[in-house]
Amino acid sequence: MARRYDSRTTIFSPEGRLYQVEYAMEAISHAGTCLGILAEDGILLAAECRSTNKLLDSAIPSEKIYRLNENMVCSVAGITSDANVLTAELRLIAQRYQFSYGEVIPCEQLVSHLCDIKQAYTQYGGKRPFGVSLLYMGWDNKYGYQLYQSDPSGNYGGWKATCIGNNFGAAISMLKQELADKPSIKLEEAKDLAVKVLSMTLDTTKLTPEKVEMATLQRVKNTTVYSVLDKPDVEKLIEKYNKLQAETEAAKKEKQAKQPKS
Amino acid sequence: MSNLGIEQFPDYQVPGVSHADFSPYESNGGSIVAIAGEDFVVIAADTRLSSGYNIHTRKQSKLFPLSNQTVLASTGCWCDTLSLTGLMKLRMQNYEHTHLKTMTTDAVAQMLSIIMYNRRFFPYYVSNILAGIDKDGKGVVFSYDPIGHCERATYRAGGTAGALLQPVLDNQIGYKNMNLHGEDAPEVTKERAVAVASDTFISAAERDIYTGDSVLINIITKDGIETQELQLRQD
Amino acid sequence: METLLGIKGPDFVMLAADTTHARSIIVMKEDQNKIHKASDNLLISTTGESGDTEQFTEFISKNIALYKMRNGYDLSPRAAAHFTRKNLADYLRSRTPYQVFMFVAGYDETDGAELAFIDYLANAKSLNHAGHGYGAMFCSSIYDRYWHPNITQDEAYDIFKKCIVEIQKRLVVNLKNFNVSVVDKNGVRNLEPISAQSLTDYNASS
Amino acid sequence: MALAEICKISNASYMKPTAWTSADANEDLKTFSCNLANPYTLAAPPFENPMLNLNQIQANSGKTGIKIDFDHGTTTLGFKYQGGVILAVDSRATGGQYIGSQTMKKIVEINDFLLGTLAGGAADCVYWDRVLSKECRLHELRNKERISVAAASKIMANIAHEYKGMGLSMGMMLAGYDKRGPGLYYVDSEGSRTPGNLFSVGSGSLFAYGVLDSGYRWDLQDKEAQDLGQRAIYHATFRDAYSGGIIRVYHMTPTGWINVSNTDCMELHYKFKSEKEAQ
Amino acid sequence: MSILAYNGGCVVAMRGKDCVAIATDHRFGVQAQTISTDFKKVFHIAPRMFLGLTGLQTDILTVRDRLMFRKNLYETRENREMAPKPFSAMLSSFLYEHRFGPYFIEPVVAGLDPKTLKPFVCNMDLIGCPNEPDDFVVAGTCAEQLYGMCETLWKPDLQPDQLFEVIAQSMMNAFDRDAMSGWGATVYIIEKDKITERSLKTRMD
Repeated sequence: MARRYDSRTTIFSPEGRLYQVEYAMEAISHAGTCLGILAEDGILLAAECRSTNKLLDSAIPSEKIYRLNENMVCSVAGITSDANVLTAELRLIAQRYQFSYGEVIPCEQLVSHLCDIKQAYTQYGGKRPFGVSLLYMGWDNKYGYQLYQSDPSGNYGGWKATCIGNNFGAAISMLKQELADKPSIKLEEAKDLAVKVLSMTLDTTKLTPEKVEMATLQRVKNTTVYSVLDKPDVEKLIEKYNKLQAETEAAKKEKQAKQPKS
Repeated sequence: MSNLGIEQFPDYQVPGVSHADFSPYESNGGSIVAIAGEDFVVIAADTRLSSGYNIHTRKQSKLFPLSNQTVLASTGCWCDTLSLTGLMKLRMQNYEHTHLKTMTTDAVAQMLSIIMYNRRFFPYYVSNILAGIDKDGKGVVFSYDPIGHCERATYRAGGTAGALLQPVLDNQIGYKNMNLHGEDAPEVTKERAVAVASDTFISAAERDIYTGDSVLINIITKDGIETQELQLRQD
Repeated sequence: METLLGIKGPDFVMLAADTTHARSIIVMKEDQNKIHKASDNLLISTTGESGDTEQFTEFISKNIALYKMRNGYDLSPRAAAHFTRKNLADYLRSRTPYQVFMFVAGYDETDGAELAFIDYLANAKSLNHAGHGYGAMFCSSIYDRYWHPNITQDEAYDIFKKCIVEIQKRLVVNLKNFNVSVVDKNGVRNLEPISAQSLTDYNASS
Repeated sequence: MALAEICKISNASYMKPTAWTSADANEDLKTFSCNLANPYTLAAPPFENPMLNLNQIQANSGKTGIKIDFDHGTTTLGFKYQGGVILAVDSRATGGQYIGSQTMKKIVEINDFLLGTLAGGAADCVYWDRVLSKECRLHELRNKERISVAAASKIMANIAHEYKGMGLSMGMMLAGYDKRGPGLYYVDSEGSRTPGNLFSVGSGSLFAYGVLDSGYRWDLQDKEAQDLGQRAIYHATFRDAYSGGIIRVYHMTPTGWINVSNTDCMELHYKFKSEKEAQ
Repeated sequence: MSILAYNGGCVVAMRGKDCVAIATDHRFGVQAQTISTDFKKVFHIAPRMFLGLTGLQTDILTVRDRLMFRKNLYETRENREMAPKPFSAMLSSFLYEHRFGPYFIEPVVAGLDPKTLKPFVCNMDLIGCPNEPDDFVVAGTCAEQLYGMCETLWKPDLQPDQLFEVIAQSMMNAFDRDAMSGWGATVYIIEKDKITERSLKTRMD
């Protein structure tokens, strides 16, 4: 019954739903996971990178994390080709603002501007929406460190930590559980947390450095420093996580071993 | 000039045509430099005479020794230079016949200024530098603007590459913008003056198409004028 | 023949502008205010081609207000000046260039005070003190003489008095009255206008 | 010379076969440097509007490559006060944008009791000041007393008026001391002549006025007056592109003029700067 | 008074041994009047590259803003520092786009190639005709004076401190003979590992 309503992207179905947008969300939930965590001294974006084919030329720095301008970086989940179009548009928007006002664009304005464009695809023009959700991390002198997420509907929100892509629901509840009690965390803790969440959401059991891309953004001596963690650092984090995991495993087994006896 | 031309006949006015007015002057190029020391003065001029992009001659001296203590270097419109220097020689000859002594450099300088001002309303298109030994035996340089404003100086550049040469002289002879740590600028020696004059011409020949071929250098002291020549690039 | 003056202090910017509104040889109005409040931390003062001045000033002020409405916070004075210059430069090579001479002056906690001098070609420079119009040419040497980096608002007002005495003495056009406004951390304030009467007993050389 | 016959120019003066006689040479000499004998007679140009023509030639200097730029001097001031007359000038001569000289003497010493300042065309001012000093000397010889500043400025005004519209460019102040006390006149190439207490002439004058007016009082002491003049010219050199070099201050006293100082404006700039920082 | 001389100002750039130097005067004036004495016409475009612009000040600001626009996009897309050679090519095509309504500026590019560290200086006319000599380039209202000075003082393979001396003397003595430029000067010496910025004590008239 619903089939008849989904061919036209801009038509509501009787239940009041925009199928093309929902289908887009669905497509994204199968894509590689990306998560972002806001720490008090910086922000972190981590992404599961699925194309680990050895033959791939390593020229492109990363296909999940893109730099937008001096102060902002984004990570994408969904159809990569769509993502390239959107990141190019984001970069243009940022430069147009800098050209008009002579200063770097505040984070929220960049995100909201793109979302206006995304929303247009759900209301007129008859073209399908972009199958991409994005996470944005950035700094500006209005609100400091900020983490945003936007989805194909053109809706966006600011987050302390969030996740998009594969198993994003489980990841978000795990993040909520980890972060609920703490008012704020340090960037180092955020890195460990990211590895923990990622290893849980990834289908494959074992986490390897090739599969993970991680980047941080910090404000040092009033310049924004964006650094992509290279393989050895990711390796160290994973080992640290595995060791921690083994200990908790062992502790749990021991508790189980003690418990049945009593 | 313009009222002799086509403007008189309105019906010959053709819109869009740009009427090349008869210009009474022509720039025949060339550069001159003069540097005065304690008891000598060096005056140098290149020897290229050109008009537009053509070179008339590569060996035309622009130095006019008016007496054995005074040399006038003059570039610009060559016809004006010839008539002006001719007039100066004539007057100095007259002066010598009436006063039985050659005019001093200071007198020549003042006379040149008055003679140039005579043509205030149709000026000589020339850049003049007069160099010589003045009445107390010191080296002196006088520079002129086209209508005869005379100014006494210790060094001076003129002609088409004047703007290229003058700052170099300011720096190398006048020691401008140099931190002399208190003591005043060292006296310029004859060798240094000749060397700086030659170097400046070499630089000018690089960048100014109207300067080149060779440089004639006159060194004037109380015992007379000594001449040197320096080859420049000929392109 | 109008004149604008501007002085920037460590934490304020003070503007003065004459209030004569003349058309050809007639003084139409004597209380024309040429200093426009663009937002509560920004002043724009404009002189030049009649018509262009109001048009362009309002165009810029409305855009700055829109920015505040859309984003919830003000444009910083430096960004506002940059935005103004960019628009003027775009119009310069359009069919309808604006012939205006402007000051964009504002105060902002992060950037501090900002006085931007913009002329009709959209040449722009952030300055400590500046002037537009023939009258201002007499004042640049007075600024050089009396301005210093940590100047107070009273000292700035006194410098304006010296300048206006000089203008009223030397400029062929009679500019009787000047409005004075200041922008600092508590926003925009209009000060006592300086006119020929208020200067009668003022001794410039004291 | 058949062609000459046809054109009927064979017996014209310039076609004479005989060599140039000394009489002809003298004749030419007189015509080409007539102003040596009588300074008022300048060679007449072959067109009637020299100002228009000269401006036109200077205007299309880009096309023809003929760059005729006369030296222009640009900031001078003078004021009377209880201690006599102060004159202050800069020393930059510019031909177009090019700085011809930084050491020009813009105060012309006409005689011990008369000074002329130079603004506008340098050659014009210097030449006619030289003529004026001749006239003043003749006046002294004829009347056994020094010429008054009023009379001297009248001579200059008449000369300027004689050549009005021919393109002379002069804006000069004549300062002196005579039986009527200190005298200061402004004379310019339009022929206008007015006495006054305070003048500033040249493109840098706007900047000089700013400081001059806010510091000027009749009862200034000598040192104060000299410093005021010097400071006003310094501000002009700082703001005006066509002024600079050395600031020369002269003081006209009852016993003649004194050249008070010739200071490079670079020294002054850094002196005033450090004074202000010290405050 | 050509439009290129309306605001005045001058820039010179020189090549040295594994280093380049670029110097600018500080004047921002409108015809005869000096408005400000701290307008540097040289902009730090990339870690080892400077762009100097002389001519009409409004076009200096516009060209700088538009070039930063293009350079920022290039660098975010390529994720690497832009080299002087491609930057000059971009500048040249940018200027030629306005071939029949040009920006009234004379640009000077000076820098080291980020990879080969080869010194690079180049200047262009207002419609982008590039000129890349291996000694020095000049631009501004006192170009003639600068040519004279640079031609005389410059020598190949100057060490950074010698280069500083040569460029400082060239600039100061050149604009002391030009009414429209001067009022202070700044020299930037660009070496592979550091950039020294030194301002000069000059005449202020």
